[in-house]
Amino acid sequence: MTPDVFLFWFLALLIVGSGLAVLLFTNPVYSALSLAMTMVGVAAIFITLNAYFIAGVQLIVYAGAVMVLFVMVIMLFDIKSEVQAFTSGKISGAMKLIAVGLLSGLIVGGIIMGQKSFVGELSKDAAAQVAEANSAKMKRAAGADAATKELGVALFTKHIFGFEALGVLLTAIAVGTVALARSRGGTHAK
Amino acid sequence: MPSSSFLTDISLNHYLILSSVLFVIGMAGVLLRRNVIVILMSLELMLNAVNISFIAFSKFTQNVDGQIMVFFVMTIAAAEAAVGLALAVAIFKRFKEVNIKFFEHLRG
Amino acid sequence: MGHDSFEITINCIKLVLIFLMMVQAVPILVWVERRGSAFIQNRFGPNRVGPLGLLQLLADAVKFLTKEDFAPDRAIRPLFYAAPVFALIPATLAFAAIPMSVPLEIGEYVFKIQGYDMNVGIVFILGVSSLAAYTILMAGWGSASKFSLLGALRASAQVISYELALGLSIVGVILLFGTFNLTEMVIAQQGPLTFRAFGHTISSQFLPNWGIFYQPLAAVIFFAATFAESNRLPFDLAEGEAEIVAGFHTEYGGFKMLMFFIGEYGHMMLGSALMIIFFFGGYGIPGVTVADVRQWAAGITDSATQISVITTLVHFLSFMLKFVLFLWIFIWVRWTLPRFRYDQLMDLGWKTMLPWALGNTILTALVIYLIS
Amino acid sequence: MDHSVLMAILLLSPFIGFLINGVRYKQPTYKLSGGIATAAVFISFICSVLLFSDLVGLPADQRKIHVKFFEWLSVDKFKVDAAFYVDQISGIMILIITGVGSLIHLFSTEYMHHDKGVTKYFSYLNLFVFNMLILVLGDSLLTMFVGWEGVGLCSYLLIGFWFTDKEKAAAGMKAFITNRVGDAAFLLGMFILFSTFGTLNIQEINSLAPTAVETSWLGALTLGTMFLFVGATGKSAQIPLYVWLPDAMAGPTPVSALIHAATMVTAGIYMIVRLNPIFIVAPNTMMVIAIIGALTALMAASIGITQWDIKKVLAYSTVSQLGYMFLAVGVGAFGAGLFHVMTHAFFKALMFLGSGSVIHAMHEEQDIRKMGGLKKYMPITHWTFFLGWLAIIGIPPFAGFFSKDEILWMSFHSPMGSPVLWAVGALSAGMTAFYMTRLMCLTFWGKSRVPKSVHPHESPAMMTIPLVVLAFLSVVGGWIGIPEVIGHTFGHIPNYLGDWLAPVIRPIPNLAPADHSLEWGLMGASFGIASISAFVAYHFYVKSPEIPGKIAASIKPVYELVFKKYLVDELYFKTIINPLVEISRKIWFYIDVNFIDKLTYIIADLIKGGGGVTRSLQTGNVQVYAMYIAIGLVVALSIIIIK
Repeated sequence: MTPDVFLFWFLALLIVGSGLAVLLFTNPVYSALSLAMTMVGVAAIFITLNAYFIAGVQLIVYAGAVMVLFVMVIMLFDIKSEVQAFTSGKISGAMKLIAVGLLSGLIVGGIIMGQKSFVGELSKDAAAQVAEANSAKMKRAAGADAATKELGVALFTKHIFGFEALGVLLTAIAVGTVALARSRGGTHAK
Repeated sequence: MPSSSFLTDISLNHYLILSSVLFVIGMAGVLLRRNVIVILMSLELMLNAVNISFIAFSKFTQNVDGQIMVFFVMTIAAAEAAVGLALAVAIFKRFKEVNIKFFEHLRG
Repeated sequence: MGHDSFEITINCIKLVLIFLMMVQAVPILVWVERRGSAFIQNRFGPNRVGPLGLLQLLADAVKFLTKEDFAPDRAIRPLFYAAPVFALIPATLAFAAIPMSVPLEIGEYVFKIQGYDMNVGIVFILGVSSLAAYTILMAGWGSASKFSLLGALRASAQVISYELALGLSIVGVILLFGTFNLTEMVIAQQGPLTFRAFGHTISSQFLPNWGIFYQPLAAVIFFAATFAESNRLPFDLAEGEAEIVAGFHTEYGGFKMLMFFIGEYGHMMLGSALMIIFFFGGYGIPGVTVADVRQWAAGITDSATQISVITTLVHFLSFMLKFVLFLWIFIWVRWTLPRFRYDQLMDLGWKTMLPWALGNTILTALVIYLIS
Repeated sequence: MDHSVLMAILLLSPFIGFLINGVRYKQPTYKLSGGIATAAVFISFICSVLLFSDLVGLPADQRKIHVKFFEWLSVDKFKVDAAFYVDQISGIMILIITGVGSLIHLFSTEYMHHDKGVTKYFSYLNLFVFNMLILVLGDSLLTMFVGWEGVGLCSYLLIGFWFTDKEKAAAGMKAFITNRVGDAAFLLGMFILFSTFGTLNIQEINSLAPTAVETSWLGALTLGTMFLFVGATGKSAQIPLYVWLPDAMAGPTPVSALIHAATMVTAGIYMIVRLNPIFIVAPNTMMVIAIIGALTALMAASIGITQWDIKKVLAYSTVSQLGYMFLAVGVGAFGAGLFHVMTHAFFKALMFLGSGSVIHAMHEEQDIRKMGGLKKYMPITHWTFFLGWLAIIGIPPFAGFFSKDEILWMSFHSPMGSPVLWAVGALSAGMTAFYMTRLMCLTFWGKSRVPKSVHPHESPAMMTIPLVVLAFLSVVGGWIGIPEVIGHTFGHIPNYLGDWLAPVIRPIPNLAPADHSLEWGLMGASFGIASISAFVAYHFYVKSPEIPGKIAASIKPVYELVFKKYLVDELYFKTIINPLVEISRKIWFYIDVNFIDKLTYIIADLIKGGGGVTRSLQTGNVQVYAMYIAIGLVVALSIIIIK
């Protein structure tokens, strides 16, 4: 077992475990902290996939900012443990569980069955590429730096419209959030 | 497929399955949890799951566009979290409650 | 496989060494701080245990270790106990990415005096250090105390706010050196101060080629923001004694308290190190390049290994000198400046530093675009 | 000035007046409102005069001013322009409308001064003038129809002007509904003409009109003109659709003068005159028109003898005179018909305004049994009314004599006419003389029967000036159409009107040369009948007032029948309105309530029930909605994988 393989399984277990913890903890604080853990794990997975820059951004944006916000809000609300963490209703609950289970089964099944089609072709190519990447292991560092540059170039040329649109979106969001935060409970306010 | 190669050969499928499992966990959270904030967190989980598959595709197709999409998804996720939390705070201020059961004012 | 396992072993050893170094530096820093504060405040400070009170470190360590380990009755124990442990992680992880000297070459092996070398080092350091907010929040929440929670909320809000200014001030530096890699940054800062514009080159014999001469505004903002990031005066609202006792670590005592100390000093060290690398030439020596040093070492000995060792040691010394200087500035500021009010803190972060950092970024980008 | 500008001002001036008064309709400022309205119509009058003088300046065969503003409708080959034209016929009409109109506006200013809705009244009046001008000037039947409907609307609004009185509101409704019947026929006529000629443009229709006479009863032209004539009977109050006009006297008296005497009710005659080339080739229609006109003249005159309400008498007189006009056009004497339209406009407007003056003086009293001897109280009104009386009963040389005599002569002389028609016409002329004299006697002469509480007085100048002007016109108005026989006898006085209209009127085919001695004889006969009737009436109602009562008692059944207007209204109610109401009620109950309503209720219940079922899906719980999405995802994925 190579370190890469070990790393993948370790991180996969970490991610799935902490993801389940988000779902299962009845205390929202624990859920939030588990989610933060998941985020860090995902960042690590990004690193194993050579997406260094995205990994760093994942840490800064998700783990560093978004999740901190979540935790702060939960702490502000002062909710310790919930009496009813999960939805009641046997039929709807069962339906939800069935839907979720079927969905996971379908996706995983689809991925495995789909090897012959798109994903399969991709895997063959990917195998060759992985081999190539392994042989050129020493060059990986330089390649990664170039990847960051390539990322920037693509972002500001090919995807410039999306970038600008996101800028507009963020501005709108900032204004809206401030407006919401300043309100005293929405339209019901006196 | 033989289990030994499944354990040792990490292919695109492994990442995709990891991604889908995480996605489904997030979805279960959205469907089953009652706390508005936990639901928002589960949404973040789903977005992260999608990000994993984006990055995996990006790596295995040697295409940087996948990373760009992740960049966009992150931005939108951050925005969504900001608005969602602001709403949650506003609702909490008003009702002193974050249980989603209490917000069924649009019941038909 | 064999090569990989050797690499992994060396890396682990390096990480352990760096961690130990950080942990060991803390008692010294505590002593410096206590003596320094006494010096600044015209007192004696600890001077009974050992020469100059140096053994006070040991006495403190013993005291911390032997104190009763207690938790408040209604504390949330998992969080309460986990928080101090987590406090060490971000600073250590980030500090491991700091290049402290030129690589050591022994035979065919090249050892980087650095926990690990990452091409996107800066992004990684920022990302990891932003995790510090969790420590504070966990501690504040887990203590089940009003003061703790208030302190934690203050601290995390402050950290998030100043992260923006911090990150934006670094963007100028990144644009200037054209890399995320810390080592490359250090290399770029060697030699005399040299401006290249429109095909002309202007160089100064007296000044080193340091970032501070290109990015003075970024340096000021970055330095101020590191104070806020490490929750030190004048930004230590999280533990404003007059208002909330001791902030998020009100309920902590003994060894757990010490771990928070280590975390805080770790951040301080990280800030100092980054300050040096971005703006003060890293391990470089003013007026002398690495090649000069190597040539000088070759005059002493013939062994390539010895030359390498000497070169590495000299640069490490240079790094340490600067490092200690900045740490002293941290302590100096702490005992000199008063604390901000909370609204002033937020105003400074959002309304002053953020716009200036933004302006600096735009200006830098513009200038680089125009002269290249 | 450019003709299009003149035309625009002519048309828009009353419309702008309507808008101004319309937006300030609650203001009770009678002087300002009346001033605006009168000025608006007077400006139109000036434009009419200018246009008319331009028309006179043109050579006789090119007398036409055509102005096209824009293309109004364009559907395939069907094109209608917003275009208007003035020719010999419409030139006379616009002078009458705006001239008499402005006098009546002036009169109204004083007459309506006590009314709270005075501004609203003037805005309606201006709107009427605008629509009437469109009717008269429109160059296509559709444009004319717009005006036709517009004046109907204004008529309705003004008859029901005091709508708080239920009877008056009902009178307005009656006028409107009766007119609808006529309008429907008018539309049918338009359709037939369009399918025949492929155009609705009046000039084109006239130029396309065949020269051959159509003898079939079911020919396109006969049917088309017949329908148009039915439309005209509605607007111009002929048998069988005349019933609304006497009731229309519920409106303010100046309105009766303007709309229900001088202008709107003559629209039917005007329409026929304007389309004379196609009417002349449909002799069957012409015959029907002549017979209907003669019968209407006789019947209305006979009813007029028995009425006690001053305005009702004048209303039946109007119906009778309109019958005369139809008699004229029915025998092909279009020029005589138009001539009578003009003279009638003068003297009937005069008499209505005079009656208005009397009513005003009598404090809204309209019953002539409570009047009498008003001569000494209101001299100007009396003398002007007197001149109008002379004009209507046909005393030479007053206006009515010439026009009425020409009609009677033509009804005898024209190949489409007959001695019977002449006899009926002469008889109704005699009746006219009788009841007008009766009105004169009972109102102004003889002993005063005015109640003690009422103190009659002469009306102010604003009301008397229009009376004087109209009286003058009633005296001299007929001189422009002096018949050839008289002109020939008294030197060479030309028949200005006849010459003027000649280019646009098709001559009556096979018209024999006039026998002057016969014409003199007939003229003498009709004059004799009229004067004898007048004398008898004077004797009955001034000298020995008890005789009429005795006569009435001796022929009681006949008198009752006539007094009750031949029970036409009752007949209509019994045969048309009541069955219609009954059938409608049945239809309402069986089709509307039991079928359509039930159907909609069933549909509504179905939707409601379905909504109730689907409503349970709308739990308001976000998570359930998310579950639907998940289920959808599962289904979609299964389909993809199975494929």
